[in-house]
Amino acid sequence: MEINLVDYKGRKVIAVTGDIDMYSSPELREALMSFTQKKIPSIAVDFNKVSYIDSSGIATFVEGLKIMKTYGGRLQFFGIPKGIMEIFRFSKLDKVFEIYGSIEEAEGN
Amino acid sequence: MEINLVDYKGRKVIAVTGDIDMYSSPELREALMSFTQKKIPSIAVDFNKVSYIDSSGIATFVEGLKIMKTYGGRLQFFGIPKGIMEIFRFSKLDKVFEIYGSIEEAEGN
Amino acid sequence: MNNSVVVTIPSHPKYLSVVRDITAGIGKVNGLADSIIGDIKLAVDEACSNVMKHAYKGETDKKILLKYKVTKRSFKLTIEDKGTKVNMENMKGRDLEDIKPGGLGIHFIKRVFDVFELDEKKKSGNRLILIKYLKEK
Amino acid sequence: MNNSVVVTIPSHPKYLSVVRDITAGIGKVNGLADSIIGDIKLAVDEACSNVMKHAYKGETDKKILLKYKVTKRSFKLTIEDKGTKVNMENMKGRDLEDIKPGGLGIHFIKRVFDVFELDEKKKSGNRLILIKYLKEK
Ligand SMILES: Nc1ncnc2c1ncn2[C@@H]1O[C@H](COP(=O)(O)OP(=O)(O)O)[C@@H](O)[C@H]1O
Ligand SMILES: Nc1ncnc2c1ncn2[C@@H]1O[C@H](COP(=O)(O)OP(=O)(O)O)[C@@H](O)[C@H]1O
Repeated sequence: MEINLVDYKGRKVIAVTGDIDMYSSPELREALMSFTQKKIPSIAVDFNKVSYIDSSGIATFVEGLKIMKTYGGRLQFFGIPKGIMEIFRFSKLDKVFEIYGSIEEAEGN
Repeated sequence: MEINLVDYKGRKVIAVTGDIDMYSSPELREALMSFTQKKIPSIAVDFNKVSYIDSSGIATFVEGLKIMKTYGGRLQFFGIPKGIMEIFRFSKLDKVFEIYGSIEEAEGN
Repeated sequence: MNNSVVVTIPSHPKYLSVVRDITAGIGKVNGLADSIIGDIKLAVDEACSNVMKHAYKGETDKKILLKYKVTKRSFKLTIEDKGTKVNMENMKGRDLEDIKPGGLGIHFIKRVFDVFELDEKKKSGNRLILIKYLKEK
Repeated sequence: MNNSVVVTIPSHPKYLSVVRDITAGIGKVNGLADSIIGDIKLAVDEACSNVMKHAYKGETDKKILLKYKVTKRSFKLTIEDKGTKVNMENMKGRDLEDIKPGGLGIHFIKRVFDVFELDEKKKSGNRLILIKYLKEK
Protein backbone atom coordinates (compact mmCIF):
# COMPACT_ATOMS: atom_id res chain seq x y z
CA MET A 1 0.00 0.00 0.00
CA GLU A 2 1.10 3.52 -0.74
CA ILE A 3 -0.42 6.75 0.50
CA ASN A 4 -0.24 10.08 -1.27
CA LEU A 5 -1.52 13.24 0.34
CA VAL A 6 -2.76 15.60 -2.35
CA ASP A 7 -4.34 19.04 -2.27
CA TYR A 8 -7.27 19.51 -4.63
CA LYS A 9 -8.61 23.07 -4.71
CA GLY A 10 -7.63 23.54 -1.08
CA ARG A 11 -9.21 20.25 -0.05
CA LYS A 12 -7.23 17.41 1.54
CA VAL A 13 -7.20 14.23 -0.54
CA ILE A 14 -5.79 10.90 0.67
CA ALA A 15 -4.95 8.86 -2.44
CA VAL A 16 -4.39 5.20 -1.60
CA THR A 17 -2.68 2.72 -3.94
CA GLY A 18 -2.65 -1.05 -3.45
CA ASP A 19 -3.98 -3.36 -0.75
CA ILE A 20 -5.38 -2.09 2.55
CA ASP A 21 -5.14 -4.91 5.09
CA MET A 22 -4.23 -5.47 8.73
CA TYR A 23 -0.57 -4.97 7.85
CA SER A 24 -0.97 -1.70 5.97
CA SER A 25 -4.01 -0.11 7.65
CA PRO A 26 -2.02 1.37 10.58
CA GLU A 27 -0.25 3.61 8.05
CA LEU A 28 -3.61 4.68 6.62
CA ARG A 29 -4.86 5.34 10.14
CA GLU A 30 -1.88 7.57 10.81
CA ALA A 31 -2.56 9.66 7.69
CA LEU A 32 -6.23 9.99 8.56
CA MET A 33 -5.59 10.84 12.21
CA SER A 34 -2.99 13.47 11.29
CA PHE A 35 -5.88 15.31 9.58
CA THR A 36 -8.59 14.68 12.18
CA GLN A 37 -6.28 15.86 14.96
CA LYS A 38 -6.14 19.20 13.14
CA LYS A 39 -9.93 19.05 12.72
CA ILE A 40 -9.65 19.36 8.95
CA PRO A 41 -13.29 20.00 7.95
CA SER A 42 -13.32 18.01 4.72
CA ILE A 43 -11.24 14.98 3.75
CA ALA A 44 -11.65 13.07 0.48
CA VAL A 45 -10.28 9.58 -0.09
CA ASP A 46 -9.34 8.54 -3.62
CA PHE A 47 -10.14 4.83 -4.03
CA ASN A 48 -9.31 4.60 -7.75
CA LYS A 49 -6.10 2.65 -7.18
CA VAL A 50 -7.20 0.61 -4.16
CA SER A 51 -6.90 -3.05 -5.18
CA TYR A 52 -8.17 -4.58 -1.94
CA ILE A 53 -9.64 -3.66 1.43
CA ASP A 54 -10.39 -5.89 4.42
CA SER A 55 -12.26 -5.27 7.67
CA SER A 56 -9.28 -3.60 9.33
CA GLY A 57 -9.21 -0.99 6.55
CA ILE A 58 -12.95 -0.45 6.88
CA ALA A 59 -12.60 -0.15 10.67
CA THR A 60 -10.00 2.56 10.15
CA PHE A 61 -12.42 4.61 8.03
CA VAL A 62 -15.32 4.07 10.45
CA GLU A 63 -13.09 5.30 13.27
CA GLY A 64 -12.05 8.35 11.23
CA LEU A 65 -15.67 9.15 10.37
CA LYS A 66 -16.74 8.91 14.03
CA ILE A 67 -14.04 11.38 15.04
CA MET A 68 -14.85 13.79 12.21
CA LYS A 69 -18.51 13.79 13.18
CA THR A 70 -17.59 15.08 16.66
CA TYR A 71 -16.35 18.31 15.07
CA GLY A 72 -18.78 18.46 12.16
CA GLY A 73 -16.21 17.38 9.54
CA ARG A 74 -17.00 15.48 6.35
CA LEU A 75 -15.32 12.32 5.02
CA GLN A 76 -15.90 11.74 1.31
CA PHE A 77 -14.96 8.70 -0.79
CA PHE A 78 -14.64 8.66 -4.58
CA GLY A 79 -13.59 6.28 -7.36
CA ILE A 80 -14.50 3.10 -5.48
CA PRO A 81 -13.91 -0.03 -7.62
CA LYS A 82 -16.87 -2.37 -8.11
CA GLY A 83 -15.65 -5.21 -5.89
CA ILE A 84 -14.95 -2.87 -2.99
CA MET A 85 -18.32 -1.15 -3.46
CA GLU A 86 -19.98 -4.55 -3.01
CA ILE A 87 -18.24 -4.99 0.33
CA PHE A 88 -19.37 -1.56 1.50
CA ARG A 89 -22.92 -2.36 0.43
CA PHE A 90 -22.86 -5.75 2.18
CA SER A 91 -21.59 -4.04 5.35
CA LYS A 92 -24.35 -1.41 5.07
CA LEU A 93 -21.66 1.24 5.00
CA ASP A 94 -22.71 2.63 1.62
CA LYS A 95 -25.41 4.46 3.63
CA VAL A 96 -22.92 5.70 6.22
CA PHE A 97 -20.07 6.99 4.09
CA GLU A 98 -20.49 9.81 1.54
CA ILE A 99 -19.69 8.10 -1.76
CA TYR A 100 -19.10 9.87 -5.09
CA GLY A 101 -17.99 8.86 -8.55
CA SER A 102 -15.23 11.45 -8.89
CA ILE A 103 -13.47 14.19 -6.98
CA GLU A 104 -15.39 16.81 -8.97
CA GLU A 105 -18.65 15.23 -7.91
CA ALA A 106 -17.51 15.10 -4.29
CA GLU A 107 -16.46 18.74 -4.43
CA GLY A 108 -19.83 19.86 -5.79
CA ASN A 109 -21.60 18.34 -2.79
CA MET B 1 -1.99 -18.56 -20.97
CA GLU B 2 -4.12 -17.73 -23.98
CA ILE B 3 -3.25 -18.15 -27.63
CA ASN B 4 -4.68 -16.12 -30.48
CA LEU B 5 -3.94 -16.97 -34.08
CA VAL B 6 -3.99 -13.80 -36.16
CA ASP B 7 -3.38 -13.10 -39.83
CA TYR B 8 -1.28 -10.02 -40.52
CA LYS B 9 -0.98 -9.18 -44.22
CA GLY B 10 -1.22 -12.86 -45.07
CA ARG B 11 1.36 -13.80 -42.45
CA LYS B 12 0.60 -16.16 -39.55
CA VAL B 13 0.93 -14.55 -36.15
CA ILE B 14 0.75 -16.44 -32.84
CA ALA B 15 -0.21 -13.92 -30.16
CA VAL B 16 0.41 -15.28 -26.68
CA THR B 17 -1.07 -13.76 -23.51
CA GLY B 18 -0.02 -14.66 -19.96
CA ASP B 19 2.44 -17.17 -18.53
CA ILE B 20 4.18 -19.83 -20.63
CA ASP B 21 5.26 -22.64 -18.31
CA MET B 22 5.38 -26.44 -18.21
CA TYR B 23 1.61 -26.49 -17.72
CA SER B 24 0.70 -24.22 -20.61
CA SER B 25 3.51 -24.84 -23.10
CA PRO B 26 1.91 -28.02 -24.61
CA GLU B 27 -0.88 -25.80 -25.91
CA LEU B 28 1.66 -23.42 -27.43
CA ARG B 29 3.46 -26.40 -28.97
CA GLU B 30 0.23 -27.56 -30.55
CA ALA B 31 -0.39 -24.17 -32.16
CA LEU B 32 3.17 -23.99 -33.45
CA MET B 33 3.17 -27.56 -34.78
CA SER B 34 -0.15 -27.06 -36.55
CA PHE B 35 1.69 -24.47 -38.67
CA THR B 36 4.98 -26.30 -39.11
CA GLN B 37 3.14 -29.42 -40.23
CA LYS B 38 1.73 -27.35 -43.07
CA LYS B 39 5.21 -25.98 -43.70
CA ILE B 40 4.02 -22.41 -43.27
CA PRO B 41 7.04 -20.43 -44.52
CA SER B 42 6.86 -17.56 -42.06
CA ILE B 43 5.49 -17.51 -38.52
CA ALA B 44 5.64 -14.49 -36.22
CA VAL B 45 5.13 -14.70 -32.46
CA ASP B 46 3.72 -11.67 -30.65
CA PHE B 47 5.35 -11.49 -27.19
CA ASN B 48 3.80 -8.18 -26.14
CA LYS B 49 1.44 -9.78 -23.64
CA VAL B 50 3.67 -12.61 -22.46
CA SER B 51 4.11 -12.12 -18.71
CA TYR B 52 6.43 -15.07 -18.10
CA ILE B 53 8.33 -17.81 -19.90
CA ASP B 54 10.29 -20.73 -18.45
CA SER B 55 12.63 -23.29 -20.03
CA SER B 56 9.76 -25.47 -21.26
CA GLY B 57 8.40 -22.53 -23.25
CA ILE B 58 11.82 -21.81 -24.66
CA ALA B 59 12.29 -25.50 -25.53
CA THR B 60 9.02 -25.36 -27.46
CA PHE B 61 10.27 -22.48 -29.58
CA VAL B 62 13.69 -24.09 -30.15
CA GLU B 63 11.92 -27.24 -31.33
CA GLY B 64 9.68 -25.21 -33.66
CA LEU B 65 12.65 -23.35 -35.09
CA LYS B 66 14.55 -26.59 -35.74
CA ILE B 67 11.60 -28.00 -37.68
CA MET B 68 11.09 -24.81 -39.66
CA LYS B 69 14.76 -24.76 -40.66
CA THR B 70 14.32 -28.18 -42.29
CA TYR B 71 11.97 -26.63 -44.84
CA GLY B 72 13.55 -23.18 -45.01
CA GLY B 73 10.83 -21.49 -42.93
CA ARG B 74 11.35 -18.44 -40.72
CA LEU B 75 10.30 -17.97 -37.11
CA GLN B 76 10.15 -14.32 -36.04
CA PHE B 77 9.59 -12.89 -32.55
CA PHE B 78 8.45 -9.37 -31.77
CA GLY B 79 7.47 -7.22 -28.78
CA ILE B 80 9.57 -9.16 -26.27
CA PRO B 81 9.35 -7.61 -22.76
CA LYS B 82 12.62 -6.61 -21.09
CA GLY B 83 12.72 -9.39 -18.48
CA ILE B 84 12.13 -12.09 -21.07
CA MET B 85 14.72 -10.57 -23.40
CA GLU B 86 17.25 -10.94 -20.58
CA ILE B 87 16.50 -14.65 -20.35
CA PHE B 88 16.94 -15.09 -24.11
CA ARG B 89 20.22 -13.22 -23.92
CA PHE B 90 21.46 -15.30 -20.99
CA SER B 91 20.53 -18.48 -22.90
CA LYS B 92 22.37 -17.19 -25.98
CA LEU B 93 19.14 -17.53 -27.91
CA ASP B 94 18.99 -13.85 -28.89
CA LYS B 95 21.49 -14.86 -31.59
CA VAL B 96 19.43 -17.86 -32.68
CA PHE B 97 15.93 -16.42 -32.92
CA GLU B 98 15.02 -13.55 -35.26
CA ILE B 99 13.97 -10.80 -32.86
CA TYR B 100 12.21 -7.56 -33.84
CA GLY B 101 10.65 -4.63 -32.03
CA SER B 102 7.31 -4.74 -33.82
CA ILE B 103 5.36 -6.71 -36.39
CA GLU B 104 6.04 -4.01 -38.99
CA GLU B 105 9.76 -4.35 -38.40
CA ALA B 106 9.53 -8.16 -38.65
CA GLU B 107 7.56 -7.87 -41.87
CA GLY B 108 10.14 -5.56 -43.47
CA ASN B 109 12.86 -8.16 -42.93
CA MET C 1 -6.80 -36.77 -7.49
CA ASN C 2 -4.56 -35.17 -4.89
CA ASN C 3 -5.54 -31.54 -5.02
CA SER C 4 -4.45 -30.36 -1.62
CA VAL C 5 -2.06 -27.58 -0.78
CA VAL C 6 -0.69 -27.10 2.73
CA VAL C 7 0.90 -23.87 3.87
CA THR C 8 2.50 -22.71 7.12
CA ILE C 9 3.06 -18.99 7.63
CA PRO C 10 4.28 -16.91 10.56
CA SER C 11 1.55 -15.06 12.46
CA HIS C 12 2.83 -11.70 11.21
CA PRO C 13 0.33 -9.49 9.35
CA LYS C 14 2.79 -9.00 6.51
CA TYR C 15 2.10 -12.59 5.47
CA LEU C 16 -1.59 -11.86 4.85
CA SER C 17 -0.74 -10.76 1.31
CA VAL C 18 1.03 -14.09 0.75
CA VAL C 19 -2.08 -15.89 2.01
CA ARG C 20 -4.23 -13.88 -0.39
CA ASP C 21 -1.93 -14.70 -3.31
CA ILE C 22 -1.94 -18.41 -2.48
CA THR C 23 -5.71 -18.48 -2.03
CA ALA C 24 -6.28 -16.67 -5.31
CA GLY C 25 -3.79 -18.93 -7.08
CA ILE C 26 -5.47 -22.11 -5.83
CA GLY C 27 -8.86 -20.75 -6.84
CA LYS C 28 -7.61 -19.93 -10.31
CA VAL C 29 -5.87 -23.26 -10.83
CA ASN C 30 -9.15 -24.95 -9.95
CA GLY C 31 -11.14 -22.83 -12.36
CA LEU C 32 -13.18 -20.74 -9.92
CA ALA C 33 -14.75 -17.50 -11.17
CA ASP C 34 -12.90 -14.28 -10.37
CA SER C 35 -15.75 -12.92 -8.26
CA ILE C 36 -15.80 -16.04 -6.07
CA ILE C 37 -12.02 -15.96 -5.79
CA GLY C 38 -12.26 -12.35 -4.57
CA ASP C 39 -14.80 -13.27 -1.90
CA ILE C 40 -12.81 -16.31 -0.73
CA LYS C 41 -9.59 -14.30 -0.62
CA LEU C 42 -11.20 -11.73 1.68
CA ALA C 43 -12.68 -14.43 3.92
CA VAL C 44 -9.38 -16.29 4.32
CA ASP C 45 -7.57 -13.02 5.05
CA GLU C 46 -10.15 -12.24 7.76
CA ALA C 47 -9.86 -15.70 9.31
CA CYS C 48 -6.06 -15.44 9.45
CA SER C 49 -6.23 -11.85 10.77
CA ASN C 50 -8.47 -13.12 13.55
CA VAL C 51 -5.98 -15.83 14.49
CA MET C 52 -3.22 -13.20 14.64
CA LYS C 53 -5.30 -10.74 16.68
CA HIS C 54 -7.35 -12.98 18.92
CA ALA C 55 -5.82 -16.47 19.19
CA TYR C 56 -2.21 -15.24 19.22
CA LYS C 57 -3.02 -11.80 20.71
CA GLY C 58 -0.68 -10.00 18.37
CA GLU C 59 2.34 -12.27 18.77
CA THR C 60 3.93 -12.31 15.33
CA ASP C 61 6.27 -15.31 15.46
CA LYS C 62 3.76 -18.10 15.99
CA LYS C 63 2.59 -20.46 13.28
CA ILE C 64 -0.60 -20.63 11.27
CA LEU C 65 -1.28 -23.76 9.21
CA LEU C 66 -3.62 -23.67 6.22
CA LYS C 67 -4.82 -26.78 4.38
CA TYR C 68 -6.66 -26.28 1.11
CA LYS C 69 -8.58 -29.08 -0.56
CA VAL C 70 -10.53 -28.34 -3.71
CA THR C 71 -12.77 -30.77 -5.52
CA LYS C 72 -15.45 -30.24 -8.17
CA ARG C 73 -17.94 -30.05 -5.35
CA SER C 74 -16.26 -27.84 -2.78
CA PHE C 75 -13.50 -25.49 -1.77
CA LYS C 76 -12.41 -26.61 1.67
CA LEU C 77 -9.92 -24.97 3.96
CA THR C 78 -8.82 -25.63 7.51
CA ILE C 79 -6.88 -23.06 9.51
CA GLU C 80 -4.94 -24.24 12.55
CA ASP C 81 -3.22 -22.33 15.31
CA LYS C 82 -1.66 -23.14 18.67
CA GLY C 83 -3.06 -20.06 20.37
CA THR C 84 -5.68 -19.49 23.06
CA LYS C 85 -8.62 -21.81 22.71
CA VAL C 86 -11.76 -20.15 21.41
CA ASN C 87 -15.34 -21.30 21.39
CA MET C 88 -17.97 -20.78 18.77
CA GLU C 89 -20.18 -18.58 20.96
CA ASN C 90 -17.47 -15.91 21.06
CA MET C 91 -17.05 -15.90 17.28
CA LYS C 92 -19.73 -13.35 16.57
CA GLY C 93 -19.59 -10.27 14.40
CA ARG C 94 -21.31 -7.08 15.44
CA ASP C 95 -24.86 -6.13 14.45
CA LEU C 96 -24.46 -4.66 10.95
CA GLU C 97 -26.77 -1.78 11.86
CA ASP C 98 -24.62 -0.82 14.84
CA ILE C 99 -21.95 1.14 13.01
CA LYS C 100 -18.60 1.04 14.85
CA PRO C 101 -15.03 0.01 14.08
CA GLY C 102 -14.44 -3.77 13.98
CA GLY C 103 -16.76 -6.74 14.08
CA LEU C 104 -17.04 -7.32 10.31
CA GLY C 105 -14.57 -10.17 9.79
CA ILE C 106 -16.89 -13.02 10.73
CA HIS C 107 -19.59 -11.54 8.48
CA PHE C 108 -17.15 -11.55 5.55
CA ILE C 109 -16.24 -15.17 6.24
CA LYS C 110 -19.85 -16.36 6.52
CA ARG C 111 -20.80 -14.35 3.44
CA VAL C 112 -18.94 -16.80 1.18
CA PHE C 113 -18.35 -19.99 3.19
CA ASP C 114 -21.29 -22.37 3.73
CA VAL C 115 -19.58 -24.14 6.61
CA PHE C 116 -17.86 -22.18 9.40
CA GLU C 117 -17.02 -24.55 12.21
CA LEU C 118 -14.46 -25.26 14.93
CA ASP C 119 -13.10 -28.80 15.10
CA GLU C 120 -14.11 -29.89 18.62
CA LYS C 121 -11.60 -32.75 18.59
CA LYS C 122 -8.59 -30.46 18.51
CA LYS C 123 -6.93 -30.65 21.91
CA SER C 124 -4.79 -27.54 22.07
CA GLY C 125 -5.11 -24.50 19.84
CA ASN C 126 -7.84 -24.20 17.23
CA ARG C 127 -8.82 -25.72 13.92
CA LEU C 128 -11.33 -23.70 11.93
CA ILE C 129 -13.09 -25.54 9.12
CA LEU C 130 -14.34 -23.52 6.17
CA ILE C 131 -16.21 -25.06 3.24
CA LYS C 132 -17.76 -23.45 0.22
CA TYR C 133 -19.93 -25.72 -1.92
CA LEU C 134 -19.34 -25.12 -5.60
CA LYS C 135 -22.33 -26.94 -7.07
CA GLU C 136 -25.81 -27.81 -5.94
CA LYS C 137 -26.02 -31.52 -5.29
CA MET D 1 12.35 -13.76 14.01
CA ASN D 2 10.39 -16.65 12.56
CA ASN D 3 10.33 -15.85 8.88
CA SER D 4 9.75 -19.26 7.39
CA VAL D 5 6.96 -20.37 5.12
CA VAL D 6 6.34 -24.04 4.37
CA VAL D 7 4.26 -25.19 1.42
CA THR D 8 3.20 -28.59 0.11
CA ILE D 9 1.81 -28.83 -3.42
CA PRO D 10 0.79 -31.72 -5.64
CA SER D 11 3.29 -32.61 -8.37
CA HIS D 12 0.94 -31.36 -11.08
CA PRO D 13 2.29 -28.66 -13.44
CA LYS D 14 -0.79 -26.54 -12.87
CA TYR D 15 0.55 -25.76 -9.39
CA LEU D 16 3.68 -24.13 -10.83
CA SER D 17 1.80 -20.83 -11.07
CA VAL D 18 0.89 -21.13 -7.38
CA VAL D 19 4.57 -21.72 -6.57
CA ARG D 20 5.51 -18.63 -8.56
CA ASP D 21 2.91 -16.52 -6.75
CA ILE D 22 4.08 -17.74 -3.34
CA THR D 23 7.73 -17.19 -4.21
CA ALA D 24 7.07 -13.68 -5.48
CA GLY D 25 4.91 -12.91 -2.45
CA ILE D 26 7.60 -14.03 -0.02
CA GLY D 27 10.20 -12.01 -1.90
CA LYS D 28 8.03 -8.91 -1.79
CA VAL D 29 7.15 -9.26 1.88
CA ASN D 30 10.87 -9.44 2.61
CA GLY D 31 11.65 -6.36 0.55
CA LEU D 32 13.56 -7.94 -2.34
CA ALA D 33 13.91 -5.95 -5.57
CA ASP D 34 11.51 -6.84 -8.39
CA SER D 35 14.30 -7.99 -10.71
CA ILE D 36 15.66 -10.41 -8.09
CA ILE D 37 12.15 -11.65 -7.38
CA GLY D 38 11.70 -12.36 -11.09
CA ASP D 39 14.93 -14.35 -11.25
CA ILE D 40 14.13 -16.33 -8.10
CA LYS D 41 10.60 -17.06 -9.33
CA LEU D 42 11.95 -18.55 -12.54
CA ALA D 43 14.55 -20.61 -10.69
CA VAL D 44 12.05 -22.07 -8.22
CA ASP D 45 9.65 -22.88 -11.08
CA GLU D 46 12.48 -24.71 -12.87
CA ALA D 47 13.47 -26.67 -9.78
CA CYS D 48 9.86 -27.77 -9.20
CA SER D 49 9.38 -28.57 -12.90
CA ASN D 50 12.43 -30.81 -12.67
CA VAL D 51 11.02 -32.66 -9.67
CA MET D 52 7.78 -33.24 -11.59
CA LYS D 53 9.55 -34.36 -14.78
CA HIS D 54 12.56 -36.22 -13.47
CA ALA D 55 12.10 -37.28 -9.84
CA TYR D 56 8.39 -38.12 -10.23
CA LYS D 57 8.60 -38.95 -13.96
CA GLY D 58 5.40 -37.12 -14.76
CA GLU D 59 3.25 -38.55 -11.97
CA THR D 60 0.98 -35.67 -10.97
CA ASP D 61 -0.39 -36.76 -7.59
CA LYS D 62 2.81 -36.90 -5.57
CA LYS D 63 3.91 -34.25 -3.09
CA ILE D 64 6.50 -31.51 -3.30
CA LEU D 65 7.49 -29.72 -0.10
CA LEU D 66 8.98 -26.24 -0.19
CA LYS D 67 10.50 -24.50 2.84
CA TYR D 68 11.37 -20.83 2.51
CA LYS D 69 13.51 -19.04 5.04
CA VAL D 70 14.45 -15.45 4.46
CA THR D 71 16.79 -13.38 6.60
CA LYS D 72 18.55 -10.09 5.95
CA ARG D 73 21.48 -12.10 4.72
CA SER D 74 19.91 -14.77 2.53
CA PHE D 75 16.92 -16.20 0.71
CA LYS D 76 16.98 -19.91 1.45
CA LEU D 77 14.70 -22.56 0.04
CA THR D 78 14.67 -26.33 0.30
CA ILE D 79 12.63 -28.47 -2.08
CA GLU D 80 11.80 -32.02 -1.04
CA ASP D 81 10.30 -34.90 -2.97
CA LYS D 82 9.80 -38.61 -2.43
CA GLY D 83 10.72 -39.54 -5.98
CA THR D 84 13.64 -41.35 -7.59
CA LYS D 85 16.93 -40.50 -5.95
CA VAL D 86 19.13 -38.26 -8.03
CA ASN D 87 22.80 -37.44 -7.73
CA MET D 88 24.53 -34.18 -8.37
CA GLU D 89 26.54 -35.44 -11.34
CA ASN D 90 23.32 -35.94 -13.33
CA MET D 91 22.08 -32.44 -12.58
CA LYS D 92 23.76 -30.75 -15.51
CA GLY D 93 22.34 -28.36 -18.05
CA ARG D 94 23.35 -28.56 -21.70
CA ASP D 95 26.21 -26.58 -23.21
CA LEU D 96 24.66 -23.16 -23.91
CA GLU D 97 26.29 -23.10 -27.35
CA ASP D 98 24.69 -26.42 -28.32
CA ILE D 99 21.24 -25.13 -29.28
CA LYS D 100 18.55 -27.79 -28.76
CA PRO D 101 15.29 -28.12 -26.82
CA GLY D 102 15.70 -28.59 -23.04
CA GLY D 103 18.67 -28.41 -20.73
CA LEU D 104 18.24 -24.79 -19.58
CA GLY D 105 16.53 -25.27 -16.21
CA ILE D 106 19.68 -25.87 -14.16
CA HIS D 107 21.31 -22.85 -15.80
CA PHE D 108 18.37 -20.68 -14.73
CA ILE D 109 18.61 -21.98 -11.17
CA LYS D 110 22.38 -21.44 -10.89
CA ARG D 111 22.05 -18.01 -12.50
CA VAL D 112 20.43 -16.62 -9.33
CA PHE D 113 21.17 -19.04 -6.49
CA ASP D 114 24.66 -19.06 -4.97
CA VAL D 115 24.17 -22.49 -3.39
CA PHE D 116 22.67 -25.39 -5.37
CA GLU D 117 23.12 -28.57 -3.39
CA LEU D 118 21.53 -31.92 -2.59
CA ASP D 119 21.22 -32.85 1.07
CA GLU D 120 23.23 -36.05 1.27
CA LYS D 121 21.61 -37.00 4.58
CA LYS D 122 18.17 -37.47 3.06
CA LYS D 123 17.42 -41.19 3.06
CA SER D 124 14.66 -41.55 0.49
CA GLY D 125 13.69 -38.99 -2.09
CA ASN D 126 15.57 -35.76 -2.54
CA ARG D 127 16.13 -32.48 -0.72
CA LEU D 128 17.51 -29.70 -2.88
CA ILE D 129 19.01 -26.74 -1.02
CA LEU D 130 18.98 -23.36 -2.73
CA ILE D 131 20.49 -20.25 -1.16
CA LYS D 132 20.85 -16.77 -2.53
CA TYR D 133 22.99 -14.38 -0.46
CA LEU D 134 21.44 -10.95 -0.26
CA LYS D 135 24.36 -8.94 1.10
CA GLU D 136 28.11 -9.19 0.99
CA LYS D 137 29.45 -10.17 4.37
N1 LIG E 1 -9.58 -16.99 15.58
C1 LIG E 1 -10.20 -16.42 16.64
N2 LIG E 1 -9.79 -16.69 17.90
C2 LIG E 1 -10.41 -16.14 18.95
N3 LIG E 1 -11.47 -15.32 18.86
C3 LIG E 1 -11.93 -15.00 17.64
C4 LIG E 1 -11.33 -15.54 16.47
N4 LIG E 1 -12.02 -15.07 15.41
C5 LIG E 1 -13.00 -14.28 15.89
N5 LIG E 1 -12.95 -14.23 17.24
C6 LIG E 1 -13.86 -13.47 18.10
O1 LIG E 1 -14.98 -13.04 17.30
C7 LIG E 1 -15.12 -11.63 17.36
C8 LIG E 1 -15.64 -11.10 16.03
O2 LIG E 1 -14.67 -11.25 15.03
P1 LIG E 1 -14.67 -10.33 13.75
O3 LIG E 1 -16.05 -10.32 13.18
O4 LIG E 1 -13.58 -10.79 12.86
O5 LIG E 1 -14.39 -8.86 14.29
P2 LIG E 1 -13.10 -8.23 15.00
O6 LIG E 1 -11.96 -9.16 14.82
O7 LIG E 1 -12.92 -6.94 14.27
O8 LIG E 1 -13.49 -8.06 16.42
C9 LIG E 1 -13.77 -11.11 17.75
O9 LIG E 1 -13.84 -9.85 18.39
C10 LIG E 1 -13.26 -12.21 18.67
O10 LIG E 1 -13.76 -12.05 19.99
N1 LIG F 1 14.94 -32.92 -9.57
C1 LIG F 1 15.64 -33.71 -10.45
N2 LIG F 1 15.61 -35.05 -10.32
C2 LIG F 1 16.29 -35.82 -11.17
N3 LIG F 1 17.04 -35.37 -12.18
C3 LIG F 1 17.12 -34.05 -12.36
C4 LIG F 1 16.43 -33.15 -11.51
N4 LIG F 1 16.70 -31.91 -11.93
C5 LIG F 1 17.50 -32.02 -12.99
N5 LIG F 1 17.77 -33.31 -13.27
C6 LIG F 1 18.65 -33.79 -14.35
O1 LIG F 1 19.39 -32.69 -14.86
C7 LIG F 1 19.18 -32.53 -16.26
C8 LIG F 1 19.21 -31.08 -16.66
O2 LIG F 1 18.11 -30.39 -16.10
P1 LIG F 1 17.59 -29.06 -16.78
O3 LIG F 1 18.75 -28.15 -16.98
O4 LIG F 1 16.48 -28.55 -15.92
O5 LIG F 1 17.05 -29.49 -18.20
P2 LIG F 1 15.84 -30.43 -18.64
O6 LIG F 1 14.98 -30.67 -17.45
O7 LIG F 1 15.18 -29.64 -19.71
O8 LIG F 1 16.49 -31.68 -19.14
C9 LIG F 1 17.85 -33.22 -16.53
O9 LIG F 1 17.73 -33.66 -17.85
C10 LIG F 1 17.87 -34.36 -15.51
O10 LIG F 1 18.59 -35.44 -16.01
